[in-house]
Amino acid sequence: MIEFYHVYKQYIKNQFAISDISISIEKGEFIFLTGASGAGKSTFLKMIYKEEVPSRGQILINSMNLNLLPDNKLYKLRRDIGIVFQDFKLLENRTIYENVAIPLIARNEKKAIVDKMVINALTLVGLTHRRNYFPTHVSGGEQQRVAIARAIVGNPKIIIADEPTGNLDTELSINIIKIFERININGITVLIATHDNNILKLFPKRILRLDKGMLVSDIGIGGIS
Amino acid sequence: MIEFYHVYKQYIKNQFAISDISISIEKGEFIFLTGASGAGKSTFLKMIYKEEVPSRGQILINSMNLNLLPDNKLYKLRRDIGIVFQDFKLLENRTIYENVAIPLIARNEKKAIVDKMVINALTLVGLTHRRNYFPTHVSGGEQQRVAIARAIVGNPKIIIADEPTGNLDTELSINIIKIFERININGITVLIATHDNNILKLFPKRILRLDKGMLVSDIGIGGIS
Amino acid sequence: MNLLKTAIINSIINIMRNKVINILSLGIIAFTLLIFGIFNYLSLNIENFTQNFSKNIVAIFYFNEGVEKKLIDDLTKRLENNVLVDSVTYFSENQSEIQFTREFPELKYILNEFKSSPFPSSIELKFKEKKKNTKITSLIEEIGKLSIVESKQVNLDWAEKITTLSRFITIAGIFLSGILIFISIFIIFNIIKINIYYRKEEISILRLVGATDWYIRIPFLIEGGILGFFGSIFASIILFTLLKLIPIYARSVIELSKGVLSFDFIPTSIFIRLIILGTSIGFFSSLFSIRKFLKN
Amino acid sequence: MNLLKTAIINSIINIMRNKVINILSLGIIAFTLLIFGIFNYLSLNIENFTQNFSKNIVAIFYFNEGVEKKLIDDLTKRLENNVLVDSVTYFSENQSEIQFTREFPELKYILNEFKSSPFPSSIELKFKEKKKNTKITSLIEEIGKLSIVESKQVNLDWAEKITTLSRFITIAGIFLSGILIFISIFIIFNIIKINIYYRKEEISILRLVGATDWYIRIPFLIEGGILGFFGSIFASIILFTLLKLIPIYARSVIELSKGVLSFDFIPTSIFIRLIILGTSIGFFSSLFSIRKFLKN
Ligand SMILES: Nc1ncnc2c1ncn2[C@@H]1O[C@H](COP(=O)(O)OP(=O)(O)OP(=O)(O)O)[C@@H](O)[C@H]1O
Ligand SMILES: Nc1ncnc2c1ncn2[C@@H]1O[C@H](COP(=O)(O)OP(=O)(O)OP(=O)(O)O)[C@@H](O)[C@H]1O
Ligand SMILES: [Mg+2]
Ligand SMILES: [Mg+2]
Repeated sequence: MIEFYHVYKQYIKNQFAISDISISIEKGEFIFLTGASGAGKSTFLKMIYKEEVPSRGQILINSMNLNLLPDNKLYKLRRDIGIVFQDFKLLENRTIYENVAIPLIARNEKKAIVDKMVINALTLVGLTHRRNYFPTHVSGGEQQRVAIARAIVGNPKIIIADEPTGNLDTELSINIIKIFERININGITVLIATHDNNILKLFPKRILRLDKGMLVSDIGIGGIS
Repeated sequence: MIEFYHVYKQYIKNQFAISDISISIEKGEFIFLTGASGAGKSTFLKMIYKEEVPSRGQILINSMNLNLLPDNKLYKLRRDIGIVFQDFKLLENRTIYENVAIPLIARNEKKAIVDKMVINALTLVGLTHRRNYFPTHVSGGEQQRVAIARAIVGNPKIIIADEPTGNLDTELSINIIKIFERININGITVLIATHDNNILKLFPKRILRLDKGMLVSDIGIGGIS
Repeated sequence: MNLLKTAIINSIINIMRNKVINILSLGIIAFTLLIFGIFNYLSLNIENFTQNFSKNIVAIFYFNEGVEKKLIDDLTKRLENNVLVDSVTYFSENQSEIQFTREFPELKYILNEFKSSPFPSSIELKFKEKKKNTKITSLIEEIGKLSIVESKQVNLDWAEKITTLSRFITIAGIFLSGILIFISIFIIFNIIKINIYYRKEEISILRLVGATDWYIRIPFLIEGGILGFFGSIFASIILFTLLKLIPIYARSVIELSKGVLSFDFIPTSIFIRLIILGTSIGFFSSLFSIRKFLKN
Repeated sequence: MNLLKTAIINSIINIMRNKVINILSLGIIAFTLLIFGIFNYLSLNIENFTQNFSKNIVAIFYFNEGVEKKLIDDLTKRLENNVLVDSVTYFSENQSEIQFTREFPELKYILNEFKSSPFPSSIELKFKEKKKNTKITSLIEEIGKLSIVESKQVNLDWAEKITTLSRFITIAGIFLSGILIFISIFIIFNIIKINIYYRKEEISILRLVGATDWYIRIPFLIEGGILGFFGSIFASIILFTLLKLIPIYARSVIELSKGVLSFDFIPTSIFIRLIILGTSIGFFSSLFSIRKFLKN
């Protein structure tokens, strides 16, 4: 489903944010991506939904080579991927409800369906009571949960979450990961970048560990780094 | 140094983000503020540097009543407080060096002093090699450390940090808290909002626990909730 | 149709959301178009005004002695059919004499000494209003060259200058209107560019969550169109009000007679032009401005 | 002084940082001022142009029969000292006769029958250029009312219209310049407001880390001033170029003689006005725009 072939990423000459990564992720896998701050986790994820392009190497999503994907077809890729951004990327001038609805509206879904799905997603993250608030009017953790709701609302085939629990307390973090687990059961691939060892311990999954852009370990289900 | 007298905060009618908090924090204390997402931690901190004003009650900082502080004297309060914002609040169009230098330049410090102090702060958070990068060009954890560097650069009397380790791995988180501890030794009051139980366990300090805006526990040094 | 309706409603909601910037844009667009409108109106009206002078031109043609009356009648008839000509008055030799006495009453008695009138016969040509001076001038030249005409007398001294002025204003008008259209487009284009630039984050987020380019583009196009449309409506209202107010003011100050400056002449074409211009500038500015944000 | 220098340098760096929005602002400010400049120039020049007509006015005053030559000489002298008057030519009765024969050659032989000239004596008045027609008109009226003057003959028909036009253009010019100053200020003000609005986050962050209001304000003021200054410099350059180009173009098309339209008349006061206006608008717009962001 997600395949990296000798992928390198240099933002700046001779500094590799990602260095020679080859990896294959199957449909329905649940994967944690870990590593120190600046190890390249976000960069790795960004290349999957083509916010960044590799400096070298190939990435295939569903057997489609991203290097060959034209800009005006990008939306097709992104509709299959639900993304929780590390910095949330919420629209300040739209309510939480509207923020979560965006991926559906962008897909031209009917109003009734949008309504049902948005409320569903907000219920999962426990934020229905905040649906008419604007993002700047809720707490950091609440914003993060809005971002999570938006990522899962459109029934994507892949979910990518970049430190989705950075602003959440342990209890809530576990709940969120459990939501991802539940989604994963339906065959949806889940990829979570996290630095929370607690979570890595509590949820025994495949763990990819990055260090200075290199994939230093790839431990299968049940393994703990 | 920091005194709250029956402080309430309502953003929205009949919804208390902070509810009847009275508390006193002495000079040189090191305090963790904890509680679930949406408990009111950020609101509590924002009222200290008057980004938000209480709906009811009085706040005294250094015996100065914030309600009586006019807008054009606010800067005096804020120069005494170093703040790590939950959402970093870095200026995108300035380099990391420049971002960290702002509090000093706003104080009209000499160039040589600015230079020394900025490099100092960046060294503490391990980011000297990124000093000429723009915030959007570094990782989430690096951004957070820039925010920390900016908070400590001006030798403030109080340091307020809102989830300063949300984007950092455990090792780095511990390092950062250690930096705050070192600063605290010099008599600087430190107030950190965090949901990281790990840290609460590792650093035995006074812990304020909020729940739905209320102060539900205030455990002294050595206590663990 | 229904899709367009919701799109328009959403655009209006969106405009409301970004109130500050959009009200500013609207204001600037309105004023840019207003300036354009004023200029346009002015050049139209001055042109119109200078053409009014045509009715003040009087040309007198003196005929050779003994010219057959029939030839003169033919000429008169031909001239009366000319679109430029308002009236042709024939003065026989005697009538010329009468006129002479009217102009030089002191010399009346001289004429008593003649048996027949010593004056040549003549025609006096007056012109219709709102005719181009250039055309009138060339008609006068043409008649002057006829073999039966001995000499002509025309008060073209001022008329020529007015013609020059009129020509100049027309050319300057075209020139300046060109510049102003360009400037209007430039300003509005850039206002909308700022507007979009200001929302580049929104665009990038929309792209990241899987919106198609057209999904992103259409609201901006509609918003651009709406801004342009309402901008031009405001401009039209202000222009109209000004045009109603200026004459009242002007007349009270310089006692303009209605006849001289026909300020009541407010061509609706200006407003139509403004609205079409405004709306399409808004629309196309959005179309072009948004392009660069739809890369990657 | 040194502080100001660093402040200006920092402002320029800042302008460079927000290139897109600032270049747009600069462009819009420049063009707004350009339009203002064009209008200002136009009203100055048209006024100037209409005043040129004064030298084409000719007034002839016929005296009563037997008026003492001394009285006429007195009048002539008085008129010669008048600032409006270019020349006064006296025609004795005989000279009037000569003129008559020149105008009506067919009638020359009539005059042979008289012993003394049957014509009244007269003076012909010509006027200097660039004089106000209103003043000339009232001078003519005044002379016409003198008891020694029997009648007058003036080619004021066109002149009066030109006067009306000139008066109208002056008033319209004041009116429109007023509107345009207002519009320029409005546009520039709002551009800078957008500019500041666009950076409201920066302002709020600066306040949160302890910057004083003046620390925040000063760069914006200087930036506003710089934008206004360079905007007006650009506007001046473009205006100057236009004013150099238009006459060349205009002359080639409508064969304007230099004398008629003195387009070479480019008053430097326009540029000075533009630069002062631009800089101060930039400065004060910033001052007022930033206020609302310095609350809390
Ligand atoms: N500007 C605002 N307008 C309305 N409600 C607000 C505003 N800011 C915060 N709130 C609400 O007040 C409550 C407390 O918010 P606060 O940001 O203080 O929580 P927090 O403890 O910092 O949470 P987190 O750990 O998620 O950052 C939340 O329920 C939030 O939705
Ligand atoms: N746009 C960019 N330009 C230049 N360098 C960049 C850019 N984005 C990231 N980097 C650098 O690339 C490296 C990897 O960044 P990345 O964001 O992938 O790290 P990360 O593993 O997500 O870290 P964190 O846990 O702190 O979010 C970092 O050293 C960062 O400074
Ligand atoms: Mg990251
Ligand atoms: Mg918070």
